[in-house]
Amino acid sequence: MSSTNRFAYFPGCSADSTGISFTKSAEFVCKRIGIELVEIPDWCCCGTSAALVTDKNLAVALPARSLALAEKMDADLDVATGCAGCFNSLKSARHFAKQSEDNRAYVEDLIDMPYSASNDVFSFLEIMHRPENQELIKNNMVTTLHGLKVASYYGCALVRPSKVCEFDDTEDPRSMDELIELVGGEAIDWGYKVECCGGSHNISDPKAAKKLTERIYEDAMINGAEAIAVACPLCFLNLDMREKELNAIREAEGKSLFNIPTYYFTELLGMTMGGSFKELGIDKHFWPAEDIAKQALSARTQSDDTAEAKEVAK
Amino acid sequence: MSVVNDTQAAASTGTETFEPKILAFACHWCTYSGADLAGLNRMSYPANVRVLRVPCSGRVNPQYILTALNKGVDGVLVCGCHPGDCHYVSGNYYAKRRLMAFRRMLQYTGLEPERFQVRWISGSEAGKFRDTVTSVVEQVRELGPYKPDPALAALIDSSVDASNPVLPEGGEA
Amino acid sequence: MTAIQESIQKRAAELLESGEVTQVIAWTNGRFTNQTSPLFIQNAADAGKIVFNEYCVNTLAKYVLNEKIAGKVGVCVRGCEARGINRMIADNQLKREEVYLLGIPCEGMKDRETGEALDKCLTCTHKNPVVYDELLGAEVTDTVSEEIDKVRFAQIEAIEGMSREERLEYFNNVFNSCIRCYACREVCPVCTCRECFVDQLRAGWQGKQNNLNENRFYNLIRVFHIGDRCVECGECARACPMGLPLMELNRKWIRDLDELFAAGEEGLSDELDNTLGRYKTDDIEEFM
Amino acid sequence: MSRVGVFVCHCGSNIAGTVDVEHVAEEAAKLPNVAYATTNKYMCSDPGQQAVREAIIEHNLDRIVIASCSPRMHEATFRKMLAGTDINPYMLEIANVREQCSWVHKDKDVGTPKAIDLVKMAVAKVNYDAPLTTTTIPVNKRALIIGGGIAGMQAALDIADAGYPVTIVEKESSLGGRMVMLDKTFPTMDCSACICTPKMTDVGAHPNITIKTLAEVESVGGYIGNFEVTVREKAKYVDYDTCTGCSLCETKCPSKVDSEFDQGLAKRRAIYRPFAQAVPAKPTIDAKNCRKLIDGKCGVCEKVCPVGSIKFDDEDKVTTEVYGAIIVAIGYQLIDWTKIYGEYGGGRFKDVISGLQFERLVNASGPTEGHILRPSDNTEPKTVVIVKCVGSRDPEKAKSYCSRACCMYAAKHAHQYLDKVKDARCYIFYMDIRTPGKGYDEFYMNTQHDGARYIRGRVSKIINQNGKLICKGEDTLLGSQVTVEADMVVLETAMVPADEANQIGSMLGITRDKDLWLSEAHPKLRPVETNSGGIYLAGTCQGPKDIPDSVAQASAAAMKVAILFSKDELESNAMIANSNKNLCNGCGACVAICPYGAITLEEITARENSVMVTREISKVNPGLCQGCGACTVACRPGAMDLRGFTDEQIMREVAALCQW
Repeated sequence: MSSTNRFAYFPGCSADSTGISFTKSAEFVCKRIGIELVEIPDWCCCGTSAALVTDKNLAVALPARSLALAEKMDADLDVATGCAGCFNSLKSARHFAKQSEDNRAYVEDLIDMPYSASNDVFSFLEIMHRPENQELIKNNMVTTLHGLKVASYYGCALVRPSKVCEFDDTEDPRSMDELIELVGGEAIDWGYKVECCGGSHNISDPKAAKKLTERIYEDAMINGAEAIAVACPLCFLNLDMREKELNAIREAEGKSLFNIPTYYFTELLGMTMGGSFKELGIDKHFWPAEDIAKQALSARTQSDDTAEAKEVAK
Repeated sequence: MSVVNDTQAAASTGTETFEPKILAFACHWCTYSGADLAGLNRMSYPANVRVLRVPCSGRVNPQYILTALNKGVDGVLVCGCHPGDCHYVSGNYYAKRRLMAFRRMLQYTGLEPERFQVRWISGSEAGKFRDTVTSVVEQVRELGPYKPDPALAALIDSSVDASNPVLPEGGEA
Repeated sequence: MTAIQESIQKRAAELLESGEVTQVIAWTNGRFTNQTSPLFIQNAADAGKIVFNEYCVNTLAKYVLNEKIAGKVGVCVRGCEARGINRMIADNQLKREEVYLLGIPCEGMKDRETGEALDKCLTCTHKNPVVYDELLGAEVTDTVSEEIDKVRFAQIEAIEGMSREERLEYFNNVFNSCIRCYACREVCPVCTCRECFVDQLRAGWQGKQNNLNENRFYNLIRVFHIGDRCVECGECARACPMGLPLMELNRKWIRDLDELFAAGEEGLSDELDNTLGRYKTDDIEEFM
Repeated sequence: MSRVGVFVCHCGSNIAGTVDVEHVAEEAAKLPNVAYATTNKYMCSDPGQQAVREAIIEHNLDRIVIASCSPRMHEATFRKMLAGTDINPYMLEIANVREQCSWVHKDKDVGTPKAIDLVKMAVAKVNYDAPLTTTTIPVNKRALIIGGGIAGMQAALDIADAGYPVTIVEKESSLGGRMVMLDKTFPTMDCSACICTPKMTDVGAHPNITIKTLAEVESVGGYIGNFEVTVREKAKYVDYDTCTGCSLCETKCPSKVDSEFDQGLAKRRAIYRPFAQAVPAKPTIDAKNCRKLIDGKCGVCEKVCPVGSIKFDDEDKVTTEVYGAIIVAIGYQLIDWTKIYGEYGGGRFKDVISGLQFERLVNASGPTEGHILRPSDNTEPKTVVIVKCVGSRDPEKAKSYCSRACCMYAAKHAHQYLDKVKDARCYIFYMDIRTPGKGYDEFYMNTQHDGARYIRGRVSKIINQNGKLICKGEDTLLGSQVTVEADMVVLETAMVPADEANQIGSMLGITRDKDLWLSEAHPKLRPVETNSGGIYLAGTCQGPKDIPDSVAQASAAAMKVAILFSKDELESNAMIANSNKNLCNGCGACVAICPYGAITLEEITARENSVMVTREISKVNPGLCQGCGACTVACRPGAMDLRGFTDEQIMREVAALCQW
């Protein structure tokens, strides 16, 4: 594992489309704190869950090819990626190759390229959560989230399975919460951190998927969240894009409506480092996200002030 | 006279079937009492086996096995308690490791695997003792006498003479 | 190599001068071309005699045992010596503080007569010393080939491929050729008994006759005694005046223990942890 | 030249039927060093034994071979007989010509030659027999018990009642252990405190028992009969000699901290007794929370104490004493589920509690005076979910073993809850129900009749929403997902070894299994002994157990100690390992291999080749060696040998079989 802040970068298919806000905000934060990302030349689809259900070999070969290309580019660099799906595919392929010499040879055979599996794969969340990077983030902050109540949502792929991901607690991850608190937000305690967002069901059984998404919003609301933070373009899409649809259904059912914008955690970090909403891609959300962000950054409510006054008094 | 004279003479003339001589190391707590039980139950097994009692299979030095073979035994059997049942907790586990490696070495250098065998036989397994002894005797009989050194075989045969024993001055007393 | 030779000379002189060690063990030129022999010096002035070239075939580890009584010994250690030193410490024959280890990376030595790489160096798995006080020269970066185990065990596999009768004949020939000079024992860093079993007449382990039976007994029990400790320095086979392939016996034991009980390589640490001196309750079972 | 006497037994016709015993004796007489050979109808009978005694004198014999039944039968008999003669009892070998010869062969043609061979081997061996003596080890008839829970107390009472002094070392400030924290005991539902505290009082009042509380064992040396044990008693800051236990100090102390005894559900003072019936019934000061000891301000207890027992300058007391036997009864603790089960909230939800916390909640002298109330808001929970096997049978996250008692106490909790709270619902998520014990299954069935609903499956997630604990899990019998909205969740957590288990195990040479439970000497036949002589196990330190099993084991361990103490001296085994210091090169292989820790390395300085050399050699402790001989094979130089089964003897037996 390289300890430097230089990584081979795997953008993934959503980087320039649905996940553009993640890309913009992550690149912004990286630049500010000095993380250098070198894009892997000729990277290809990571395979994600689609390959996994199609063909086991494909599910290994696709990510392994990009990893091998990264190794070819610079054998000393670990691989970084934003998307949790990409992270899981890449990490799983490497994990498979690391299991035994036979496995590694099998992978090489599949992709017809040399692959040593020596370099690790990290998500942006894990990279930014490293103590030294937390220090850098702190040093680059120009303002704080002023106690914005954020529910950190990790989704399915970042921490599971634990033997592959080797990152954070599978059932109660804390890394995003800690980053939120680092930049002055209040990470609320809630129950749906790692529950399914329903993503894949949206194609096959949209009705079931809505329920899965709805319960996430519901629990966040009950626990007083003003915003949800995510670290995955797919989670983001499922929450951000569906909120309006969910509200329509809820309105018909006579239930209270949601008003919780979803942010990439990098957007929240970027905000406190002085990034403009445009720079960070916050203007590109489906559910309007700028107002609450503005409030958090500037306006100080009475209670916040007293809270800080108490802190000072201590 | 002794049975050894008879059998080896017979083997060399080829007029009778060869009767192998088998040395069995048996641990006091399990196999030896299993063998006693076989007697108590009046089981019957070939008389070719001589049991040498040791406290534990962990006491059996591989050097004994090679010595026995060199001195004219046709096959060696080492028996102890089943792993996990050792009276001394761990003796048979050590024995297992040593004897497994040593047995592979003997086979590697050309010994027939049947001539040196190891079995776990508990104090209640009289039947297993009988069956093991019977099968080892059969297997070794099939193989014929062990002649570790053809040049020496004649020498060993001639030394088998009870009236002219080779015994050093004995006793520590 | 000349650079290493100079470093050894310089450090040997310094160590002797400062009194840090009372003696340095290294190599010097022998009587014949391309021949070296072990060198024992007590004076800094003699450091110039030290030679390090591609014919330093002797593994020096065992010499330390006789010499340490006079005081701390400085000794050159390559991969093979270092593992021997570790093993002697593990066996409580030596204390780490009794030696000062001049680490030397080594790419392998050559046979004086043929000019070819030495047999024992072809199967070397540790080209850099695994323990040292200081390292003279840069670590050998050419890592050990991943195929090394194929080379290491090639001969064993060939023998295992033979029929039983062929193996018997092969080893009977080996044992018949043994003259029981015990050179293999004398050079072995693992053979550290005060009195070897072959010399214990009273117990009567080993007969004095030189015949196939007794020779087989000696060779097989030698391996039983060192098998789970062998550091694969290959000195036994190199020292054998009859040129017997003794490592084929050692390596059989080493590989079996590794396959059966995950023994790994010996001499990589100085802790006592003999494969035959421990067990697991779920050890492989083949007796029943 | 030795003079061997060979005696061949007819055993009526048992031997003589298939072995020509006269011929065996004739052949035996020809063997080297055999001075006399004869037969006898029954060797083991009085006349048979008398014949041997007479022959010893008449033929000046110095060692004996008896060809008869198995040595497992009469070796001891003949040894005893020799003890009455001039010959050392160990100058004896038995040729087993009955069980392993006459009884397994059908006719004399086969039996006789084999019997002759067996006699040859015995004669060859007896020639190398050496007189062996046992040494005696004095026994200090004082027992040390580590741990003052129910097992430790039971063992202490039994040993003390047998008349021997006992010292209990307890790390807490009172006896009682876990049991006294429990509310009721299954399946009889008698009050735990009502049956535990009388025992505590008995222990406290017993003239033969000394109690050291807030104490721990620092070091142990020596061996069976002679353990040198150093104990540190931590400072209590209260003079127990003068304190009357009036507890005035406790009521006045201003510092309040979470009570360990009440599992954090209530507060205690800085000067405190963990619970009202504590034994000794005297308080201690918790230095970490005492204002006087922290910054010198306060001292209220000192002012109010009517007898002046408060000693702020109290210090730890370290004593070293000799004990003959040690019983380890350090018990268990519950697994810290908060670090492992994030899905259950990882300790963040106040109303997700452990089974032991529930015990305190339901206890009449507990924080809620026996009313079952949610810790978060003190309301009565109307729905309770009980989750079993939290940490047990879960090799992926925690322990692979079954904790044995949880099935029963889960049923007990359900029963107590349904009994105390009206209109209550109780769901129990379980994997299997294991109720082996008298009245156990009936108890479980009754709980079902009480209305407890058993759901076969694990809870996968607990979500805290609107003050409800939403438990999601699977009903594996229905094959469907279930969600229960609970007010409170009780986790029946796994038993794991006490924190001290590893340290105490290594200090006393007791092996630990993969989970760090202390290992008994034999899983079936020696369940309370350890591999170290004189050290025994009682209670849950050996593995999960319920109370009756712990008590039974404690009494068994006490019995073992009483047996040991019934003798003034211990006779060591005569046939033990022995190291030849000239051959030993001190490699330590034997030390590593000995299962009894009987071998140590010892430094000697001796002249060698005119130089003084200091080196290490191995030394066998005759009190600990059991004579297995595993060390002898590990010893390459052959320095380690086993008396009675020496290398030389075995080699001669082999040679006799082949070459005579």
